[in-house]
Amino acid sequence: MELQITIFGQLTDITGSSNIRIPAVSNTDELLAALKQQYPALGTAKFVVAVNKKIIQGNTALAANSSIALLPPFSGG
Amino acid sequence: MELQITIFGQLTDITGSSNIRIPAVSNTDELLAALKQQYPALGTAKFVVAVNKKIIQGNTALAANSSIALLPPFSGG
Amino acid sequence: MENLQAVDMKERKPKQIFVQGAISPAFIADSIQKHSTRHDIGGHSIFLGQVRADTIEEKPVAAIEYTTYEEMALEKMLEIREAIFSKYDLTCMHVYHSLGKVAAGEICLFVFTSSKHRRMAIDACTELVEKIKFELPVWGKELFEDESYQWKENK
Amino acid sequence: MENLQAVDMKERKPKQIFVQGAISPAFIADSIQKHSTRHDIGGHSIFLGQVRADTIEEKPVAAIEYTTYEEMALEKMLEIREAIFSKYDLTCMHVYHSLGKVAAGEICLFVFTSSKHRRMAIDACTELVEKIKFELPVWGKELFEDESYQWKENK
Repeated sequence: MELQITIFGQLTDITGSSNIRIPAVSNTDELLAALKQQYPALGTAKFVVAVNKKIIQGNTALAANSSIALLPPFSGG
Repeated sequence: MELQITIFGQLTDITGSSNIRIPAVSNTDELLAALKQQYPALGTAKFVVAVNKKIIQGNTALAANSSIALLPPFSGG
Repeated sequence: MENLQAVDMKERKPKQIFVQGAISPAFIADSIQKHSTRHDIGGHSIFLGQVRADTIEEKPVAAIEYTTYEEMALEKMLEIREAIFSKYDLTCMHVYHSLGKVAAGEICLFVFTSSKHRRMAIDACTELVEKIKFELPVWGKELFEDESYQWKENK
Repeated sequence: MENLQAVDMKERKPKQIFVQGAISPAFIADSIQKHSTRHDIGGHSIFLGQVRADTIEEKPVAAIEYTTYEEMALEKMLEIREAIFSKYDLTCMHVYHSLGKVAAGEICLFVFTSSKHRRMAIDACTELVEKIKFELPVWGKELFEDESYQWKENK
């Protein structure tokens, strides 16, 4: 089982891709730990995590079909 | 000698014309008294007096060549 | 544009703001287009006044007929322009006001400010609109379809 | 327009706001023109974001390339739309944001509010612009002429 994560904006400079996969984890704290191990530069990058199109507050459970996205600070307009 | 006075907006409903003449007076207090005698409805109308394109504050001297105008409340835009 | 305006301000030469009849959307588009050469602009703020068909004693307003004391209005507008330019860091400022008849649904006022940053453009535009409404000697006569009328009042 | 929007709100159906490339002045003129049939509108407020050629380390920005998380952005925009409609007495509200490349001097954001009275239109437009800048998942990449780039930051 893997989770698919969509990466936006300047974070793609770190991941090298706008879609990455990592071995399944059960919540966002585990997800962040795994991502920071794989991409150490994420440790200092500013971003929030969206699960099913909502920005999460605190640790959040993940399912196999959750839409997961990493969003750096917005800069539209 | 006469003074020429330009009338704007709803005040023309009172004077019937946008240009009126009255016998020369030496200041705006005398002017207002003369106008209110000739057009009693001006006594209750809201307006300010402009002399040489500036709204006057208090009694102001008039010369034969002063530009005099009666301005009701503005309603542009 | 900045240079022209700087010259205007130095010479204190009033600039024409009145146009006969309604202001067309095409004129507004042209005005926006002209600013594409100014690469220091980050935001434009535009206010458009549109003639509203208010119903007064069951009769809808068909048009507003605008008149002005033009010489005084243009001098006042120059004063307002100078005050706004000294208060806000603007790249450009444009004001157009209709004279004569403008039908319900048509545009009678076009206020346009541009700046490097959005807040300056927005705040300057907002203040300009208030000043134009309350300080410019312009009068609107609301015309009904039966040719009766009522003088407009600003709030 | 009001009816369509009322339906939209009831169904909570997100409305497309993204357009490919720059927003043309002609498109803005069309949008203004369409409101001439609405005789209850007294004022329109418009904000336009224009791509600025900031100079960073002596290189001017040639264009900004915008990307978005579209599904999330459209849901967020629906929330913002509902919040603004419930706070301000508006007749209409329109928002358009560019995606892809927009050259310096071109328009990338068009926010348009209309109301019976000017203050409602102006205040709603001002609040909308802030919400769009800080709450919509959209990213700008500032492209230099030598094909290097820098990610945009909003202030």
